[in-house]
Amino acid sequence: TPATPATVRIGYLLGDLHQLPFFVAQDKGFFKDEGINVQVAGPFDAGPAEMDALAANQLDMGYVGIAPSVLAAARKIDLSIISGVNLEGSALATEIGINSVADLKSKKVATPAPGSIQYVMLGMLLSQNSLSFSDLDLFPGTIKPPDMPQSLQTGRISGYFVWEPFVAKSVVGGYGKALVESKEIWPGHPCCVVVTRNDFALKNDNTVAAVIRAHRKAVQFITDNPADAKTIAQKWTRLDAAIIDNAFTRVKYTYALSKDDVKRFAREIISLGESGTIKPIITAGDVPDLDAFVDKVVDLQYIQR
Amino acid sequence: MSQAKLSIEHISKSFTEKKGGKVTHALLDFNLEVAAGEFVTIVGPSGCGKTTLLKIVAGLEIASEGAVYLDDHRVTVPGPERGLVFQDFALFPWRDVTGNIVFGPELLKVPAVERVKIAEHYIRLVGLSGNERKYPAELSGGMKQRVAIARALANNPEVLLMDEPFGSLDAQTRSQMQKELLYIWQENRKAVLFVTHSVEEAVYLSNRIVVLSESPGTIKQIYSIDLSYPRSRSDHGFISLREKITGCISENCR
Amino acid sequence: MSQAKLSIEHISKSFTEKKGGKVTHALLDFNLEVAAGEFVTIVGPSGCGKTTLLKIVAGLEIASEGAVYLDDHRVTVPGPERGLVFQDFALFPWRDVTGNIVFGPELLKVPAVERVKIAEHYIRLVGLSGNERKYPAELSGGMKQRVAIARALANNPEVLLMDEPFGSLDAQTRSQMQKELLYIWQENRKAVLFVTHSVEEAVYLSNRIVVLSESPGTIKQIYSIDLSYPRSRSDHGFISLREKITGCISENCR
Amino acid sequence: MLFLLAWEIAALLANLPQLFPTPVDVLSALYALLIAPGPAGLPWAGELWGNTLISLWRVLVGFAIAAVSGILLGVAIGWWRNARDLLEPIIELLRPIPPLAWIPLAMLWFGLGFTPAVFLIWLGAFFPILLNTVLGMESTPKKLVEVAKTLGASSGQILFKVCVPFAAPSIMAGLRIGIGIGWMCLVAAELTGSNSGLGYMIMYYYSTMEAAKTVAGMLMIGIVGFLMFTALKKMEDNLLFWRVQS
Amino acid sequence: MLFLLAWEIAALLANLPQLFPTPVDVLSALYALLIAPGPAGLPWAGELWGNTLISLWRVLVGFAIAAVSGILLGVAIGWWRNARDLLEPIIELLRPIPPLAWIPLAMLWFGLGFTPAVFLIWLGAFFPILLNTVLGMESTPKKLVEVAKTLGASSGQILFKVCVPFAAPSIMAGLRIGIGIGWMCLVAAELTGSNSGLGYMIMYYYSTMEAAKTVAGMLMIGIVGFLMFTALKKMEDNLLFWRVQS
Ligand SMILES: Nc1ncnc2c1ncn2[C@@H]1O[C@H](COP(=O)(O)OP(=O)(O)OP(=O)(O)O)[C@@H](O)[C@H]1O
Ligand SMILES: Nc1ncnc2c1ncn2[C@@H]1O[C@H](COP(=O)(O)OP(=O)(O)OP(=O)(O)O)[C@@H](O)[C@H]1O
Ligand SMILES: [Mg+2]
Ligand SMILES: [Mg+2]
Repeated sequence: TPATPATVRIGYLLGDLHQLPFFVAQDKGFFKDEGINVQVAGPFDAGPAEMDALAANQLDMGYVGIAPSVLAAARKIDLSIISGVNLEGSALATEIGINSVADLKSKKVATPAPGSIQYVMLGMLLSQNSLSFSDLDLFPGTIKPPDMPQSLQTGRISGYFVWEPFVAKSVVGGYGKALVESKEIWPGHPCCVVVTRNDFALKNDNTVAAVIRAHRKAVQFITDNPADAKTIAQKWTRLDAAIIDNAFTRVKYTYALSKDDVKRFAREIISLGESGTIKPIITAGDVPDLDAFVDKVVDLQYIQR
Repeated sequence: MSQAKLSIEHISKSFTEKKGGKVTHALLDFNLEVAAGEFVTIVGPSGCGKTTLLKIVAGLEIASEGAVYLDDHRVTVPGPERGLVFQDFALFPWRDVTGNIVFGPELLKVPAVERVKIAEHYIRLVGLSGNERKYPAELSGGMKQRVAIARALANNPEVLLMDEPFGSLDAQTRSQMQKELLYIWQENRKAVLFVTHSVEEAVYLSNRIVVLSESPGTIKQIYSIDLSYPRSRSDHGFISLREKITGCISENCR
Repeated sequence: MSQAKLSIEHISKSFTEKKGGKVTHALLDFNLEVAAGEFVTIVGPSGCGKTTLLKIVAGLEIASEGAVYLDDHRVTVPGPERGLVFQDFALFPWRDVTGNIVFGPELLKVPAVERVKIAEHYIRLVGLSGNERKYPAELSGGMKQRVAIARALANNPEVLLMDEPFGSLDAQTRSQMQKELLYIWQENRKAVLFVTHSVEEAVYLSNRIVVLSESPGTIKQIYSIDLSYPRSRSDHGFISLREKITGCISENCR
Repeated sequence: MLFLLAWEIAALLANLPQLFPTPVDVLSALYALLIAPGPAGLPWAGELWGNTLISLWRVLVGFAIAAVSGILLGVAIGWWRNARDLLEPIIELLRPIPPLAWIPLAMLWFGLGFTPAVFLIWLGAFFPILLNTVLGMESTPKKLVEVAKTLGASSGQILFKVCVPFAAPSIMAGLRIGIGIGWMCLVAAELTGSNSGLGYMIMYYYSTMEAAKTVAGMLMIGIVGFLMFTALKKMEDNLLFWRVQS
Repeated sequence: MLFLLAWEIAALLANLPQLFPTPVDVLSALYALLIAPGPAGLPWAGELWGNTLISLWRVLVGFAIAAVSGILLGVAIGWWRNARDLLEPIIELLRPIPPLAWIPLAMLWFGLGFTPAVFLIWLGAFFPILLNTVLGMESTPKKLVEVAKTLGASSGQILFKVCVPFAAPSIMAGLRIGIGIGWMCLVAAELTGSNSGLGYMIMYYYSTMEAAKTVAGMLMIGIVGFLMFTALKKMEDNLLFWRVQS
């Protein structure tokens, strides 16, 4: 442990239950224990903004979705994905009357911003059902997740694919149901991750390792003390206990990270674009050699130290 | 009540300075009756309250005390039966000469064809033919004043209130305008309340001349002019009256 | 070149109507020299180009043709050595009487103490004592005009350009102001270019009188007045000159 | 030109294509957007034109409503003390509330897409138009109102024949500010459940981190805004030719 | 009062507490926010006051810069044809670009937190102030400029002793529009990595779906905006007392 605490600027997303390990690590003082002085930067309301901040050298590390981090890397932002945060935890919520994905044809469906993991997974789901986005009346990104449950309740939309707790909200409210959970589409799919700017990691190797140690401790804490974790979650997100309980059944917290998952995500997004299921976001042209790309972007050394 | 067309009873008016806070008494217990068809002129030193008086009669200022009656009805708001020619013209900058003159008829919804005729008539009357399409910013001082006169006349009011209407005109235009005004007045038997600094003009035009004292304006003397129209400026009676009134304004009245 | 203080050479000026598009020739080949210490008055019918001429001399309008020289230097822009009293006063509405009068000295960074003295002096001169803190909206027409005069005088220009400066004043104030003006002129030997509609005033004040013809303004006649100052209005020479010039304006010149 | 060059150099120096793309990148993005198929409503128009047309229509409708309501209410407030006393506090309370904060209510009241977007644009454009109308009304010289009164003008006539013409320059300036802010609100407006329009397009490419296309969309907003401004300015110069230039 | 009652009834009828909370909910949320501990910078002030103070400070700084720069540039544009020809196209191109679109660049240039927030507020307030200053400058009567010239005023003196005083009412109206829009941009401004301020608080409770607290925050924005407006109005009435009322 270094004598003087090293300051790290860490970003996170506003009110995102997936990033609970970050809240726990702060709340429990795990960062301090590691000699890290966390300068909370943010919160950000969306991943791309957080990635911009990272690119602009306003952040050193960040809790963010896998999708923005892969997109950012594909756009030549010099970062590494160094730890997992959680798996799964999203779902397709629909009106009670919708019984299959095919029922959504021509219906209004909302997702978070294009390129998000939820957006990509809805694409995968449609593709599995031989549908594409052009079969839906899709609203990507222009209905904010907090507005989705109400939009469903008031009948403005028939379904939405989003992260927790916004699925739980409709389910608990009784006007919606989780038609398909994300783990049914891609079991154990990655969701949030920790990223770092490469030039920062290069100069502060030990500091980054210490941050990840604290992060791992936090994940472990959640697994070991779900009740305490829920209390911390409530404190940081101020959500109802019922909603958190419901959400906890779908979110899996883990620091584990696999290169294959990252590769699969990148491959899915490319092939969905190629098959015309979604509008191309990353093309093979952007990432000519997928293996080399993943090797460069995913850095597993910190979760192993 | 009186039989007068216009009766001004016990009018006083004072103003308080916005910044200095000093109170100015512009008029003090002013009384005057103007009969139907009478031409009354007010003369008096600068700042004695002439404009204030006309504005009160027009209904644009509210007297601190007293009241104004038109045909025995008290007036408190402006109306088209009392036409005012403003000392500083106050033309509408976004309307050309014609547009300014037909403003009143337009308000009364006079049909367009007729408005054109009215405009032509009064433009000729005030000698502005050829300038119909000029905007106020393009007019000389005297031209603006004539537009203001034409605008008031075009509305054909029962009572004409004129505040130094010929002040910016050259002698020739001025005497022409005086003649036109007398003609209009005699044809229509309007009541006219006229303000001027020219005693000669006052004597040439009026039935009665009211001389005001310096601020606060009170009546110093009223002269009746019994000379018959049209009057000659070189007439002996004319000249002696003119001298008498000029003396009254500056010193003592006989 | 000439020895004149001010020389106006071959000035022509025409305006094009904004909307009508008609061209007005306001001045045509106008020539005049004003010697140092000379008092020259311009008279002529309304709209003949008098104001336009003063504005060109002041540097506010650009002549279509010709040039103006001051002490043999061509002038094209305004300057404080040529002071103009505007026909329509143009006071600054956000400044009180004092504030308007000291505007010029303020520009020249005259110290505040001295400005106060200047203001007091000119306010007394134009008879506005007691009205120092009134704003333009609180002044009568004649008072505004006097503020405008005081403002121009307070700047002590070499050449005074005055556009009907006494038009809104009563006879008494007017004759007082005329005397003050003559006094200032004689004391400081300023060159004065004066516009008026009163031939009497012109004869009372000037060394020379220029009569303009109707639009476009060209010189109809120039009269030299050799009467000695102070002049008497009832003097025979005065009256005959007045009549001659009055005749010249309206008809033919002798 | 100079400006473009400076941009290119600055962008190259910054070397952060994600945050600060070069003009060359942006131009090629513009081209790509021109040839891509347009949004659902107008696929024939190409992505850029199609979305621009859709946004333009929304902004014009929102702006038109803002112009009418802002001028009418501004005239009422500038005219009747009562209207002022009643409306001013409410307006001044609502005015600073950010468009983003209105999004949920806009969606509740107006559903998705066109109508709530128009509502938000209206919100942005309305207040400047209103305030400048009131300013213009209040600065009408007393003299001109007095003249009109002595010529027998009714209140309505004074309003429409004196105050409104006099206030016209100020109202026009309000319209120019208003249309600018209307455009400025476009991104927020198209967050109310749109899936077309320039604002949507910008959001889309911002999310997929295609910076050059984002900037291309912003540029388009700038250009169209500029053209609208120029058109308004032309109109103004024609309408207010009587104004003396200093 | 009536307004509050209408709101209560409408909200109860709608029965969508998430979107449309009742005034009672909002009041209790206000109370809760008053007693909750304040943001990191000002924990002593309570959450509501603390965030309000922080936002107020940001808006005041942004507004002050906007006022100075808007008036200066407006005066320059209203005065020099060259400045107008040079700056107007650039300004009119930049003006409609939405504040949201500036966020990435703001972050690049100004980092996170205070400075980029001030920048975005400046962006919102700047243009209306600028435009109204130009409007005021342009409507200065030619006559007054001419008088000043014959009294020997230099260009600078004409500017500061004639045009600026004359333009003052219009500039003041611009300031009022500007401060409103500055406040309006607060939410966007505090999206750039802030963790304090009213805009942040609103976004936070929005993301946690605490509608009553969101609305309480909006209300606070409205109230503070209103107070600032009133203060400006008072100042204006004192400064411009010479204006003739019609
Ligand atoms: N709106 C006003 N506010 C304050 N004082 C005013 C106002 N109008 C006039 N006064 C004052 O009232 C007095 C009389 O002014 P008024 O305009 O009636 O004079 P006047 O006789 O028309 O003078 P003139 O011949 O110079 O036009 C003056 O002292 C003037 O300062
Ligand atoms: N800015 C302008 N634009 C267009 N035409 C103008 C302008 N100024 C003056 N004129 C025209 O030029 C002519 C002369 O105007 P000027 O003001 O010089 O007359 P003037 O001799 O001063 O008359 P007055 O005795 O009535 O003041 C008039 O026909 C007028 O319409
Ligand atoms: Mg008067
Ligand atoms: Mg003139």
